[in-house]
Amino acid sequence: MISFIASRISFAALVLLLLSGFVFTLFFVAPGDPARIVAGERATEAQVAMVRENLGLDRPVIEQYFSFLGRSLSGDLGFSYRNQQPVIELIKNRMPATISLCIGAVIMWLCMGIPIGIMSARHPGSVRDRLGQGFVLVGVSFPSFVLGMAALYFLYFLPRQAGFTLFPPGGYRSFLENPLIWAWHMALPCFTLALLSAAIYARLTRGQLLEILGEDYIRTARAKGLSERKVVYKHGVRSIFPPLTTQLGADIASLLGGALVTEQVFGLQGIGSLAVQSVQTQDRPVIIGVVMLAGFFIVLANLVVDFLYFLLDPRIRS
Amino acid sequence: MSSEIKQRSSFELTIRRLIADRAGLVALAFLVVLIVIAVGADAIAALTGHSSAEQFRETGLTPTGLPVPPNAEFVFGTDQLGRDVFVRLAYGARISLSIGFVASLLAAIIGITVGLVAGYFGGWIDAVLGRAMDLVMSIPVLLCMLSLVAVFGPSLTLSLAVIVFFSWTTMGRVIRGQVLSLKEREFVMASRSMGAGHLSIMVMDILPNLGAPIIIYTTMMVPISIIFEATLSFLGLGIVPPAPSWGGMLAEAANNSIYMFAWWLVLFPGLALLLTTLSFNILGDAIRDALDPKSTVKRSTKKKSRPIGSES
Amino acid sequence: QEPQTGGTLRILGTAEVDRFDTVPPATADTGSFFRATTRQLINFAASEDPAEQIAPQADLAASVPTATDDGTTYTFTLREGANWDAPDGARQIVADDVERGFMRLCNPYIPAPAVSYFEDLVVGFADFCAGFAEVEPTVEAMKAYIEESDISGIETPADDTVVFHLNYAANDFIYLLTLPVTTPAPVEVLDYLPDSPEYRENYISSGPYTIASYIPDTSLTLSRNPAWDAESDPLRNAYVDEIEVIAGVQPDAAMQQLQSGDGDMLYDINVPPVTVQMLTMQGDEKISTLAEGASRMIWINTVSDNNDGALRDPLVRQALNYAVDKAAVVQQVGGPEFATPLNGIFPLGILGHHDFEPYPTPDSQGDPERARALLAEAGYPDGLSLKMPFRNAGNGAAEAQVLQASLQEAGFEIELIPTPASDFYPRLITNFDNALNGVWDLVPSGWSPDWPGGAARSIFQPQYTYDGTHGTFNFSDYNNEAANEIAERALSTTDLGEAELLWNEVDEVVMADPPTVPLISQTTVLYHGARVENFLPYAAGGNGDWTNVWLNR
Amino acid sequence: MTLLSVQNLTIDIPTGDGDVQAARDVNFSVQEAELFGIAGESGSGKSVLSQAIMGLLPQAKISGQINFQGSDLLKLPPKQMQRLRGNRITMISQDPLSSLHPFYTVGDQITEAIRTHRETSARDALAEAIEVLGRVGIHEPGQRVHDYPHQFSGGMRQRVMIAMAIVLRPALLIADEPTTALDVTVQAQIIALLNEMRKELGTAIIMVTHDLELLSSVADHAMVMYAGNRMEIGPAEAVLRTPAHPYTLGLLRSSPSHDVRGDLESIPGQPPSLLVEQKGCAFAPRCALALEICSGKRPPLRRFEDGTQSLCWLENKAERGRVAAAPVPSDDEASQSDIVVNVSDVRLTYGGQSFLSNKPGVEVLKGVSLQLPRGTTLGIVGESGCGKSSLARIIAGLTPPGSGDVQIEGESIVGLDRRAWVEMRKRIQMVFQDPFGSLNPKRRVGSIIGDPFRIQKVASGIDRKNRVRDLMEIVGLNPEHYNRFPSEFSGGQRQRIGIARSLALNPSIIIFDEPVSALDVSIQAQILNLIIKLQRELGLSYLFISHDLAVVRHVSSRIVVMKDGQVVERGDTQTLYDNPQHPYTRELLAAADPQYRNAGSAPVVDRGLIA
Ligand SMILES: Nc1ncnc2c1ncn2[C@@H]1O[C@H](COP(=O)(O)OP(=O)(O)OP(=O)(O)O)[C@@H](O)[C@H]1O
Ligand SMILES: Nc1ncnc2c1ncn2[C@@H]1O[C@H](COP(=O)(O)OP(=O)(O)OP(=O)(O)O)[C@@H](O)[C@H]1O
Ligand SMILES: [Mg+2]
Ligand SMILES: [Mg+2]
Repeated sequence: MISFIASRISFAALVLLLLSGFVFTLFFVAPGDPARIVAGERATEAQVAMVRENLGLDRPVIEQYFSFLGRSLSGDLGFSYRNQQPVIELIKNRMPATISLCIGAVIMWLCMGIPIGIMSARHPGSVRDRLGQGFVLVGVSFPSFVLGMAALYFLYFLPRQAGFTLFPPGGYRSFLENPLIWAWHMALPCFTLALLSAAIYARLTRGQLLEILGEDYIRTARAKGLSERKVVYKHGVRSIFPPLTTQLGADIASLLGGALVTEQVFGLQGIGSLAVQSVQTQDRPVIIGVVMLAGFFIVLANLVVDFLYFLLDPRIRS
Repeated sequence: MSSEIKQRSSFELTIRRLIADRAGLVALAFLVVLIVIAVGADAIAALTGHSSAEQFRETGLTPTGLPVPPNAEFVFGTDQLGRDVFVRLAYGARISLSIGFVASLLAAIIGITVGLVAGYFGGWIDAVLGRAMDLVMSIPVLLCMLSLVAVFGPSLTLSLAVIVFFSWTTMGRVIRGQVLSLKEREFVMASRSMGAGHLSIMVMDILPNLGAPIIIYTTMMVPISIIFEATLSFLGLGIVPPAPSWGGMLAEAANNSIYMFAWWLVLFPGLALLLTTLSFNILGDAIRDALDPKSTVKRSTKKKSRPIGSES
Repeated sequence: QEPQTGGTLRILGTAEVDRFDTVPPATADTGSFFRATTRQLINFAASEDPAEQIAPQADLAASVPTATDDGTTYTFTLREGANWDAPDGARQIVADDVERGFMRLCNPYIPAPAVSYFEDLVVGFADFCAGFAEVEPTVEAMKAYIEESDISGIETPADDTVVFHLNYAANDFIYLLTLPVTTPAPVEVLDYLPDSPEYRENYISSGPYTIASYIPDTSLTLSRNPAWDAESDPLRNAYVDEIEVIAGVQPDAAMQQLQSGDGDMLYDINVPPVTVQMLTMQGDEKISTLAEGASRMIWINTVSDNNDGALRDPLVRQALNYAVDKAAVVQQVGGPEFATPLNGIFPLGILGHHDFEPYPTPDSQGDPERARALLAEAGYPDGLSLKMPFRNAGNGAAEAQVLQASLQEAGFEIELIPTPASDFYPRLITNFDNALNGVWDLVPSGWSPDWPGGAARSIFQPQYTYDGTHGTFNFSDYNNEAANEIAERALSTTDLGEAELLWNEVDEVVMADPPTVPLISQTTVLYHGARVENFLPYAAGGNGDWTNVWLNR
Repeated sequence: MTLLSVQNLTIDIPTGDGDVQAARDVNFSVQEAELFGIAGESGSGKSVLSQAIMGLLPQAKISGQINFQGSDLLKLPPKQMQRLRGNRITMISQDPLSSLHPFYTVGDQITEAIRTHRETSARDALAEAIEVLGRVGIHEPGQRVHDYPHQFSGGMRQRVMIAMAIVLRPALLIADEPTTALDVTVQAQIIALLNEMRKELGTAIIMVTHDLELLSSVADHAMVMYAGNRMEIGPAEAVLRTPAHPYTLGLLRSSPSHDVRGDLESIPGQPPSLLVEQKGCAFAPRCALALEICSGKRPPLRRFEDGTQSLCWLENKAERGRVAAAPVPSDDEASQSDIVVNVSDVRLTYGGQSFLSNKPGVEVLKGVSLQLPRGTTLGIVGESGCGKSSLARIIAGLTPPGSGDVQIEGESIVGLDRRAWVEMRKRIQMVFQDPFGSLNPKRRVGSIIGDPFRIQKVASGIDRKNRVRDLMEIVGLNPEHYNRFPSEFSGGQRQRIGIARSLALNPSIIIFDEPVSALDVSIQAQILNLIIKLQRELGLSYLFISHDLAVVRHVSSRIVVMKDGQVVERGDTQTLYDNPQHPYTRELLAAADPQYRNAGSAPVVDRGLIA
């Protein structure tokens, strides 16, 4: 186990190194000029050159990269070109929204996908099965920005025009301040994001459970005289957790992508919108910081997933 | 004679089961119609007399530049530039479907190759390829896409490349897993004992057994790619206007708040997207059921019986 | 209706207020923020009257002075009671603060682009800046330089008197002084790098509001500045108690919130034409317009060798001017309320604008035949293939496609190249190498003068003059000696009527050899929430004036 | 006293292709404390029958009566049936490896059974679970109760299943092939254990199996099923010593016996599809004694004095007695000096070499030597996991040995280059255990059998096709079926395909790795006959691996006994049987001989069960 964790951590380090190299090269391959953005569109060449020098952008790429690596090892990701805040600070400010969004969405999609999948697997081919699968399929059939905008339009704007408030217009409220308001604000974004993946989980659950319900040990459970409910939930559903966990690990990366769009639509100031903003303003230190952070989280989440898997499947444990 | 009939029975059975699945058949029919529309987009344009990029500033726009709703001239209405939404949808089908097909096909080919090689050879090759897949999966896709487009500018090729780059891993993992168990099967050992080389075993023995996951995952990947392109369009990273894609049309409707007024700009492309995705998913399910008779038996036996769980 | 005080004004934006410091380059939207927290010698009144919107008024200055010495000397008296919200309590703004403000403009850490307007104009400023450029960009070095140097053209004979000496007469100097970059600087700011986090933390306001809290990228809350004295400020009424600027709201979400009353005003969001038309149809009266002198045009690349240098031929450029359907562009942005076809370089609302049509077309809808004929005459009977990058954001794609459609009809094959907004100006267009190498042939572009009203200089100089060093917004180094000569006269005459005629002449001379295809004069459409009363457009902020609205509670 | 009586039970299972008639008009009864055996070929409906009794076939259409302790189980409301299930009637199934939930501890699964039917505290239930685990012979049950199933060996898992089945002292225990998946030695112990439970608790046991030898030694009554029909029923002794029905007789004759070598008398053909309505006797098409009437009319029930009843048109018992088998050619004729396979001191270790893990490898083969003279068969027996397959793979050249040498016809196969190795394939071939797994399901039989030609680039086109057809004829397949897929063949036919493929390149040596263990006795006999015939006609040399002594003995002239990666005994077949030297050989023989398996006299050695 320890060697496993060690290898995972070294892999994480490798991922981060490669990612940072990738992003760094990406922005140096192209002659994009953050200095011009900082100096202003109307600045003269001389002024731009001055800013370029101040930002250290005139130094050789390799040198910049290594000084960046050195600094980031000590936890310093540099300063935003845009508002000169430390990148770490910016990311820290943005974390709560993104974390709330992602965790909320994961919980929601599990709460939608798994029960629907179970229902479908228990009555395969039935009307309920088709309806359930159809519902979740609608979720994957639309790009998330359409879902988000529809949610805002129908659940915020129209009720508001009609004179009552169903959901807030977006924005993030701190959980620590008031968990209820937090939940109220997170409901629509989380739902939008969750709908994307709910289908995958519903189908995965359905397929796996159908398979498992045909296993010998399920017959054993029935032969014991257990109620059907217990057979399905205690013996059947328990067995789909390991594959679901694996899927979860694979979904983290796309989750962040979905969060990016969702944050945009719902005006959540999270990591995703920070990324969009930084790309739009060529705020290189922030982009690199965000990409590396995202990579770090994906690797970390996968580590957690592996660990969960380890806990969930006793066969691996020993 | 009977052997002649039976020769194809496995394939035949699959087709028979496929045809017996009504939902699957409807889905297939819809996709065929869609492909016909996509291929015949020029004909549709000729029929309506509207090309996809032509702007009807007189009849297709109000004097203040608002699009007009569906009417006799424009069956699906016009967009914010006074272009025929119906014609653009047809051309959009062309682009969206090509993106879907090409991206999924490329991703499938890469995924199959990598999965096959990794699973078959195992050892350090598997370790390296497996880590490579992990690495790709650890990359925040959209973020990198954003950066890439910021650097290279949006283009169809770039969108395709990115979609492919980030979606082959799913296929790769599935194939690898399957190959890991397939290569332990005795028929592989049997081939080996007859002196078959690696390539022969991979192509002749293992590949034919991967048909089901390949078809299923490729059909699933098509709508995912189409939607991915839509998201890219929304972020301004999609294909180059005035070429229409469904996602691009939705993104245009979304970006200028025009959807609050011109519902038809969201409804029709949205519907097209929804039906296409649904069709691919249903078709994928149908193919899976047809390829795997076990699941068909299971389903059809249980369909007729009362649910196992009911106790009252 | 009686004004009401109190309440929190909620401003919605996609991006945050980008600058707290007036020195580094800031977006035009930041003008609203500066209006609330800083004061300049001269400023504009918030008003619904287009004429009043662009009339310079005394702000810090007790009155608007007239030039002496043939227009080369301006003497200002500072208003009493105009205070800094200094750490040790309210402190009167003095003449040295005004000079210090100018000194910071050419700091070597992050200089103000607008410094170019003053460098040649103010006596001794160029020398000062040349010296400053040699200084290390550190707080200590810059502070030392500012403290021991002097701009000879800015005299401070008394605490309440500032005298500007100009190298030559400039009849728009008063307008220049409305720019936020001319904001005085208190002595404390020398201890921080411009707009650094420390600067923001120790913000010293001179306007009616000051910063109460700031969460980067998320929200900025302004509260009343205790050091501000209403008596000393003729332009700002400061009815609301607090102003909250919320970032990260997408345009259509923002519009929904405004219509629902969850938001009051917009920060960096343009009201989409469709929405305005919808609102107009619904009889919503919370719509107002503001002419800031913004215009759109197509720039023509006259320096590349593409098509064997076809675009260097004035005939081809004239053909382009005939080809474009300007009415379609107007329609595209929402109709005549939002824009009018433009035929010269000076848009509506700018001193120098006049109605003329050098390349007349029926109803401004373009004349493809005429264009084709000219093209053929120039030796391109089969038309030309041109690359046109466009800014892939907002209305950019729609506009590009409209242009493509009408140019196509006149025989110009247009290849559209979508370019991310972040890349369009900084990387693609302002980089002269790209023009030389023929990366683009045509490019739809826009320009707003740095200040409203008498801003012909701010349109002509950066775009249409070339003095040997490449100007950023003169995309293909256009230069016209005849026009330059007339412009010089227009700037130095003290007679504004004569100036106007001279500018008209400049316009005609330039358009005879057109480096651009002028498209439209734009009007900004403003919208606000239902609670907001006394919504008056403030020209330098491009939006309603935060300091003059009150909330209907 | 009658505990269970099944009357006129008919079971139809609806499927997509139509109704499967899995049981037809079946009658039998089981007394208290009795061991009732059900036998029959695969697919004859044994499992369906036992599941029907348990009420685990909700989707099936069932008619008739299942009377258990006075109530008809088929009419019982589901709730009440649920209460009986696992409590009064319990079940253990064939595969102990997959019948326990992998994610719950053994203790949890047993206590769950207890607490479903009885109000007890978790603690008491656990104590009870520990107690019952001890009773079924799990050592240190107090600790093992917290282990997960995967931490137990197959035999132990089956014991856990039994523990779970008897913990509530059921009146009836249905054991569906409880030992098929287990080693012979372990099998004997499980049977002994079941017998003991029967005596101790008075539980009646229905034992489903296709091992007739086993039944004849342990069962009180036996029932033989075929295609859903009860073909014969009666006292076990009578049914299995003097069968009345030709089918029972056929089954018995197909079993390789301990004292006769040579051709077995197999039942030709294969069982019918259950989807088709049966008109006459289901067995008629395969029956050597079939009369005209057999295929037209459903046979009547015949009763005989010894208590057996048979469903047959024959009025008398079918003939008993064996046809004298043709003797296997004596090995003495083969020159002992012509050794075609010479294995000397082969060792093999799995794992351990990698620098990533410092675990010591598992030494699977610890110095094995053997010789195979030309034209003879060498049998290799040993319990599961002793390294038989590993050895076979090394000899076949598929796995390089850790050390030692293998010579095929005098040529070492160790360290051959790729070309020589491929060339070597022509001399030595292998036939695998699993006829389902060793044929690529996605390829046509013709191309599977033609694979050796393709790979070795020997023949192509029409030539290849003709050769394949010839091969199919040799092994008794219809060459017309050239284009079918493997799934369209029965297990026995598939094994023929495998054999045909191995013959393609005219090898001199064939290694059989448990070629018949997945097949029914009747089919097994067909294949064994084929193997022997081919050897006779083509002069092949065989290495024959099996864990079934009877089978090995039937085909081999010499036998090697393996245990833990070592050869513990070797000798010619007869000598080895008559005078086993090594205690392990004796143990194997004892376990395989039904006489030893009767309760009481079973040599229950707890070897191997408790890890
Ligand atoms: N759930 C089911 N649905 C449809 N057909 C079934 C089902 N279960 C069993 N059958 C069919 O019923 C027949 C009898 O099967 P069963 O499992 O009882 O045979 P068996 O005698 O136990 O064979 P084996 O020795 O292989 O275990 C077979 O043809 C089988 O395919
Ligand atoms: N590829 C492998 N890697 C590691 N261990 C293996 C491998 N193959 C087999 N083993 C182990 O080697 C031992 C011998 O295996 P082998 O398959 O030779 O036994 P066997 O006698 O053929 O058993 P069976 O009767 O079950 O077929 C077993 O303990 C098995 O778990
Ligand atoms: Mg001075
Ligand atoms: Mg069975």
